[in-house]
Amino acid sequence: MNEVKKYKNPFLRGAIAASFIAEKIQGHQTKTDIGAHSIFLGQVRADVINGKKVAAIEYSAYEEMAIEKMHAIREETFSKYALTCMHVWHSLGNVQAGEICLFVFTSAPHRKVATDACSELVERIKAELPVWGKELFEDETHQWKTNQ
Amino acid sequence: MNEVKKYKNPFLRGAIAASFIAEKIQGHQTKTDIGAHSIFLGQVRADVINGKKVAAIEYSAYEEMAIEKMHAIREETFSKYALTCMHVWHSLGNVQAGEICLFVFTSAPHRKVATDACSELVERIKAELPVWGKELFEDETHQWKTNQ
Amino acid sequence: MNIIDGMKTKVLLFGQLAEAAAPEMEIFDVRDTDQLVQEINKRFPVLSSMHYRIAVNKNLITENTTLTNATTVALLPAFSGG
Amino acid sequence: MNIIDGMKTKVLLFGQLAEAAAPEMEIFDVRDTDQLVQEINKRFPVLSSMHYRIAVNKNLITENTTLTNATTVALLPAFSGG
Repeated sequence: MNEVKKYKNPFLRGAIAASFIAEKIQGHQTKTDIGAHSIFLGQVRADVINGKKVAAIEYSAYEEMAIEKMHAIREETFSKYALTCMHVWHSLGNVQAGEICLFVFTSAPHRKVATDACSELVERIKAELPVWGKELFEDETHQWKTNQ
Repeated sequence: MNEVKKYKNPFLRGAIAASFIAEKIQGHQTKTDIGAHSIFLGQVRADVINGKKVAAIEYSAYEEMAIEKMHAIREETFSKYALTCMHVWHSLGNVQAGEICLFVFTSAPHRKVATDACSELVERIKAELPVWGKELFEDETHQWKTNQ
Repeated sequence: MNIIDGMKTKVLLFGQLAEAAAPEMEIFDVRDTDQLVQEINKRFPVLSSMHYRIAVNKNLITENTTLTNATTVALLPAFSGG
Repeated sequence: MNIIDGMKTKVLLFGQLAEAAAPEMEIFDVRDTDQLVQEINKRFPVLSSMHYRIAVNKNLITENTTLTNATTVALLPAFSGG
């Protein structure tokens, strides 16, 4: 279990604030070999399902497995794409409709590498990380989210 | 010329601040039909060309034509992709190495629309907007930028 | 290790499985994942109709897998992060 | 309009063209873009070896185009925004 410690932990409690995103962008302005940043943000939609509106999603994860898997995805992505930087944050716990639950951030000298890597990361995160979303309706009932 | 007034102006003087980007992200949290944001940021690289390092890029544009062209690109992109929102900002004047000169921001209910539209916008902006970058070297000489 | 007597397997359940049954349990003296699933279904019949994948020590498995002592097995419904 | 006498065309130059010649100029009594380019090259011979596209009233043209009074012609080197 101690080995997990050395891996980056992509999880944050609650929503991802716009100010946090700004801070991470700002932090890359000293890296003057970067020419392109690609950012993906997942935002919780207030979907209406059978007449009931989603108020929030409550995320849970098998954190130890997810951290290891995210590490493997990170290594594979760095091998495949000539990226300068790659960062992923995913919310755990409650995220209200309109708030941000996923922040994927890739940077490279040129744009195609950054955008291709970002898109692939988003697909892999949704398909491969053991994370679950519970859609909480306004009437306090819920259903388990399914990814498309 | 008055017709130009009704079009959005994508140009900003100087670099695009991380705080400006955060403000625009924050502004979309009331739109709860959005599930995905795709953001592209162009950052000025401190390229070394024949031993001389780029300190900044000075951007100029044929603004009236660029504003009209950007309007056309916007209309065509909204026709082609089911986007909720689309925003583009481009710097004019001096942008130092490490600073951000281009901010393309698309939002949609689902991720593929947002990311495809964002990538296409970046390509079209670089190919079709009458904008020029003058690469200013640290020794105060310069060369005109060429896009790949 | 092939100590069967007193062998303990920790089982973690997630998402709708945790909700329907329990977030974790300990199962004793099962030799492989097929036996483990039979045992779990006896305790929580509701799980027998639910779909999930199984991870043994954080690795997804696709066929019956032998368990040794102090193994952690996780029952994972379809992922829905992001 | 086909008033040739006293007809004025405003010419805008950008990027390395503006740097090599002037950011703008007025050219009188030219009938079409080919004539305009000849006139400009007489004033600024350096431009004759430079590559650019031409926009007439903000629309890119690909062949010789007739000019009317109060037309704005722009000489545009390869774009390099972003």
